[in-house]
Amino acid sequence: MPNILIIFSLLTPFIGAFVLTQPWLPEKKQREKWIMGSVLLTSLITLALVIFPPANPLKLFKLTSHLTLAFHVDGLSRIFALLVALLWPLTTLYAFDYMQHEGGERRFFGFFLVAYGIVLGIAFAATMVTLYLFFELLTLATLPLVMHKMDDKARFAGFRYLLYSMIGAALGLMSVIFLSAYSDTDYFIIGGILNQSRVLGMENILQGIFAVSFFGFGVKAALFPGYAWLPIASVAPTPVTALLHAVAVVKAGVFACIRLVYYGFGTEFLIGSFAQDITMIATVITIVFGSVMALRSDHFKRRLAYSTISNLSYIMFGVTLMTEAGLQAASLHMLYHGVIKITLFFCVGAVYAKTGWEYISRLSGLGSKMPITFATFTLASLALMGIPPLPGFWSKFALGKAAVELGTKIGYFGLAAIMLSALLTALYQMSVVLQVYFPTEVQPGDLSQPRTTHRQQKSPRYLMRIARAAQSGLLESKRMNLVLLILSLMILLMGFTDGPIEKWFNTILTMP
Amino acid sequence: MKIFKGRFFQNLIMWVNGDTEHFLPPADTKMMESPKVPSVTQTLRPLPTKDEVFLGSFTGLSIFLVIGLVSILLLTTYNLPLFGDPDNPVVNEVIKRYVEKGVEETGAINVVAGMILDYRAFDTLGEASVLLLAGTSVMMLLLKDIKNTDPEDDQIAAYEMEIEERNRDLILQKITMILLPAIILYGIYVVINGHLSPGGGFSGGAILGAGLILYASAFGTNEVRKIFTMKTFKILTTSALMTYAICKTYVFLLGANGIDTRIPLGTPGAIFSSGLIFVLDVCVGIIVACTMYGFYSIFTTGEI
Amino acid sequence: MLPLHYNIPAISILACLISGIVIPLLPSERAALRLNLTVSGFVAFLSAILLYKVVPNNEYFVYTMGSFPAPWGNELAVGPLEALMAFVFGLVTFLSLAGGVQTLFHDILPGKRNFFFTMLNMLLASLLAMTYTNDLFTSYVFIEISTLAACAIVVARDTPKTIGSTIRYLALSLLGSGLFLIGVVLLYCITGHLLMPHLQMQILRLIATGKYAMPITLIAGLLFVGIAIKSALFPFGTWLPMAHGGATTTSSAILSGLVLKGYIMLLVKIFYRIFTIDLIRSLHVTDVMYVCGLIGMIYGSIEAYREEHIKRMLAHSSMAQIGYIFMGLGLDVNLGIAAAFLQIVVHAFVKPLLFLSAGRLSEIYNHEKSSYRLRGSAHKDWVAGIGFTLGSLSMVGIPLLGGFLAKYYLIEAAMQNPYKLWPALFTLMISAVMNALYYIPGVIAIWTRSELSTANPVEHNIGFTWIAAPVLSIAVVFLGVNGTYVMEIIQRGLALL
Amino acid sequence: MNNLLKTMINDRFMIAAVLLFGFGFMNLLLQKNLIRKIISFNIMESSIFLFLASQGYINGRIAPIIVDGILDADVYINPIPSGLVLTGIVVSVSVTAFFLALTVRLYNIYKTVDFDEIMLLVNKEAE
Repeated sequence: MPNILIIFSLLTPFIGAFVLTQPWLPEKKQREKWIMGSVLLTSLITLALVIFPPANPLKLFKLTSHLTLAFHVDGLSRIFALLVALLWPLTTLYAFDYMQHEGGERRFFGFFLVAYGIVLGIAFAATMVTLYLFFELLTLATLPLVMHKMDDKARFAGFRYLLYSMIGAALGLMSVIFLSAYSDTDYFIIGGILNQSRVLGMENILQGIFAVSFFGFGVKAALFPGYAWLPIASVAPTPVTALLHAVAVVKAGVFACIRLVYYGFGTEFLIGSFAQDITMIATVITIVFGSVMALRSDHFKRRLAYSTISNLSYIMFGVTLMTEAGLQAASLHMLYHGVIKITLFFCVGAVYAKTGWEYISRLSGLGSKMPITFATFTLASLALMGIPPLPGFWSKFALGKAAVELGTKIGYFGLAAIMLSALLTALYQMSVVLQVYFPTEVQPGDLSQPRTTHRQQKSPRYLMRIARAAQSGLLESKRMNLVLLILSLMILLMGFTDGPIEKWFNTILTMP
Repeated sequence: MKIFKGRFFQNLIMWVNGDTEHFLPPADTKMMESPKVPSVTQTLRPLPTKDEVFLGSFTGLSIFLVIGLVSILLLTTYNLPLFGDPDNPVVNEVIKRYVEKGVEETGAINVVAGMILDYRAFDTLGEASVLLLAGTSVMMLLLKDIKNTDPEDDQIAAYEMEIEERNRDLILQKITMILLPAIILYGIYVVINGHLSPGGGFSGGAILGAGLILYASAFGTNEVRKIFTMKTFKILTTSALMTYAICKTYVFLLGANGIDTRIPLGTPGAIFSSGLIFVLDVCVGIIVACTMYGFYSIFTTGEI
Repeated sequence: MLPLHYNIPAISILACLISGIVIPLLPSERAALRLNLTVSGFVAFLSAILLYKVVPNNEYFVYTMGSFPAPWGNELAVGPLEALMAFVFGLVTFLSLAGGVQTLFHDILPGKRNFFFTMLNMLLASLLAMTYTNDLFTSYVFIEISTLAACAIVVARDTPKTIGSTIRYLALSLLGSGLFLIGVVLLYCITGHLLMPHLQMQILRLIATGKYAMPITLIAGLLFVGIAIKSALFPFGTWLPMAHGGATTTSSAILSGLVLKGYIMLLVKIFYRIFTIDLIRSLHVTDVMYVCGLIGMIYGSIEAYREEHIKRMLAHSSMAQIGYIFMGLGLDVNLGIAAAFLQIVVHAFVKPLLFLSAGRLSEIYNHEKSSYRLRGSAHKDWVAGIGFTLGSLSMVGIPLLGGFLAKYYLIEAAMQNPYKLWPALFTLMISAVMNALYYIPGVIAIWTRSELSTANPVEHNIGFTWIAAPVLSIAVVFLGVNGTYVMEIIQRGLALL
Repeated sequence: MNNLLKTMINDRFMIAAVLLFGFGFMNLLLQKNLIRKIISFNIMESSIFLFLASQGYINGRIAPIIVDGILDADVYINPIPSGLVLTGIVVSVSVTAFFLALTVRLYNIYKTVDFDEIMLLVNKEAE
């Protein structure tokens, strides 16, 4: 594969978004075709790159002698790009139906496409400064998506998101600069790029910088002190919450942390240092904290957001193990959790789009009305809890194994936290499933008077659709169902083919 | 937001209209009633309360700052070279050349004139531009336009002018008639003797300007306007400055490139000597005189 | 005979002065405008040639004004850094004028526009003179010219608010130039010279003999404080937001973008060419600069965050950026000074871009200035919208734009001085986050559609849309991508200074 | 002590200049009346000129205007400070004029010359 293809995969979504913002496509159908076309084309190019990675990095230009803007497809990029390229078209398909009742589709899909290009940029970044550039751009591109509704709540969420992300990026910038100052090359190499002779005597400072930047990039991955934006940002439309806050944005944070640990500072330099301890403790805290908060919250999306926080820290825990097994387990969980969590969010979105309900306690008995949605939900919940042979089990297993192999105290603590969190996951996920299929004393919601936002109530078309759906007894739309089915198939498939996947990961991650 | 507009002369007019009416004939009451003078107390905005003003919040700081600065400066003065000591660091080769070769190189008997107009002429060019800038900025602020005048004010001004015209001070006028020629002559003397004796363009120009101001205050600006209008002002000032700048450009550029630019210097001590310095002195004199009078006229009437 | 390009500095200063003098005689303001544009473009063009000639050969030359050499006559001293600054000054003046002329004609009364153009030319002349001069007293004279001209172009708008802010600006400026003058006088007393190389010689001799140690400290302090007041360093910069925020767009752009930088250029020249940078460091002047710069960064950012009036917000942000520059100068490493100059150059392009775009946006929205009321304005003139966005992103520090590179070099410089690294690093981070918090919401606001954004199309502004905004935007991107070239020029220039 | 006194008497112009400077500076900061502020500014500038001019004087020498063709540097005082003072005076006059013009405009608008009051009123002014 010629490496110039990377540029095409990055530019296609931008071009798509540009055309979309122009008044050239007046018809809704045309627009949908155009969007889907751009997304599919990008995914195809990306998949081609993932399967046949180009050998040489693509160098664009040098900012300074230490800062180069360059792209490369290595093992980790391939995993992340695969995840993104698989899930983005599905989300697009899902969003067509979902966004009908939100409005502002042109703007939404414009930024949606741009965000795709930027996430791919993060995936293919070959140097720290490229990563940082796309990291910043990701914040800027997703901010309008978070603030989509432009009401007070959305604006507050957007401001919070901006604040946290900018602090994170600023802290991350430190490592960009320090890495460029203390290394000879700035291309990522597994094992780290620090020049050991120059580091001598500066170890503590550099490890401190590492810890600070880890927390900085970790803000996007909702690591402990910087998690607060994620639950609030769930005011965004569900495709955004699902894709950006369960997959793209948060996984980009994790991805950046992996780059920082394994490809930037290097495990050899960090392992056993105080920086490892601090970061690992933070991940352990986040694992437990996220699960507990998820159990506490009644808001459906927020519960999943807290669950995301907890699960992301599984990955981060794997990252902070700083062993090869840790990296492998982390990337495995990155892939599996991405698929599982997006499925869960889509189920929530389906419920919200059709009924307008946000709280779990109101969902009693909805299972029969939305059979496919909740079947998928149950499957995904089981996978998230870690029931073998579903994928969640394998990744947690790998994580646990890696932790035991490391053999430090905090490692065992982490293992315990994962166990505890698995239990809590069972509690908070199964309570929903039970609520849905076996209604409690609380009356099931009155379908003829859905709880909706002000704007939706005004739309007669929406009310009519609700009424018709209530008559027929089914509340699901075809395209959404299709997406959910594809995703559940993927979950099952991944569960059964875990062996080959792990082997593939092993080969590509150890490849230079 | 210009509800409270008014003029600087309101106080004057109130005094004019007041009880102690000593120079208007009592029969002429019509003129007194025509303009409506707003009372100053009405136009004042309500004073801000104490809380809003940070009155005196910086007083202590300022006093502390000033006392500190002054004591440091006094200490420094103690450490500085002694007053009037011939061995001071300032007495060095720079002065030696100015004094010993000045006449030969610049043709000016007055070493200071030679220094500011030839050796360090770039500074002086800047200085002349400052004058132009000051004139321009004052005109920018005070020349009459729709923003800083209103019809009522114009009425008041016309009224005031009327009073002034009628009550020209005879003593002042007579004295002016005697003094003015002498002042103007003296000013011209100082200007064109700048390279020979103390004085020069700046001082001479100031004297000329003062003469013009005296004339204007004795006979009214309208009288001056017969010979000296806005147009004259602009043309005189800019062309003098222009001459100055072009002469200096010529000298700077050619001099720097090592081409001999020497205008014939003439006999040192004669009036028409010292080359460009004489011309420059005259230019500076014109600029200063015009600017001085310009300030006076704009400040009093808002136009030249 | 000198090489021809040696004449460029003198020619550019004199051209500006002479055109400033001619303008009152011109019949119409259009002619004045054209003359002004021509002169500033001419200066930029000549300076570019000078830059092209000077940089490859590492030339640093002294140009006598007139036929009298060093200690007797006035001199200009020119090197790569000076040429670069002159180029920036000329170019940005040209662009600010071209871009803001429509607002200018709205803000200033017909009879007084020619005065404004005179001021503008004089301001450019004074900036060039401050950059090039090799003579301390000349720099004082031109500081005064720039003070008067700067105040005048603020007050040209002639609203009660601008007059009030100008009087404050003038009072503080006079304080600054008074202190500067005392410094010059004292320096003359102990050395007997006014030209920089000779001053340096004398000062080094005095330092070696240990004489007048205390006056030298005081002089360094006075010169620094005098200039710091004028360049709006933190505790002295309170005059800036009102004056810069209230002026007409062109004035704001030039004042924020250039005038402050002219003083800093002069300060650096004084430090290098009179005191030598080692002496300044041993006198702890750099420490003061460093601390004031840090506080200024935070203070300016906080004030900008609290401000709603869009131009005053930009002015507050200028104060923060001045803090960056002084922090860089105060880092005690040579790279820090170079980084500060890169920041100067970047800010000289970014801030006018922001001011002009904001001015254009408010112009198409009935001259509204509150950032809330500008909602959706970018849809009416997307060039202005993109200009504002680019400028904001550069301020936030997105890679590929100028602001990032300046920040990068500042941190890299800070890394060379372990004692000053951490405060600098954290303050930079805080300031960057604050920048994002007040610029990004503004960007989102102007791009969010509102009722006004679909109203009638607006009249075109050719100067802004086709000249100022594109060139400034390209400059910002160019500095972000190829900033190393500029950095190289700066470092060469500093080495020769 | 004697030495200090001697120096003080010898440097009387400089000391007077510094004291005047302090006086002007303090008034510039503390006076509320704009006209008084301008006057104090002028005092401040004049004190600097006094200082500068006093630096030019050398005991027993005469003004630098060549008399009888004597071209000896030991006869005349230092001409440079005189030239600098001249420049300084012109600058100070110009600035004073501008300052006064601003004051006049502000007085016309607000009917007061109290600086604090003016600043308050200006701050309240709508854009």
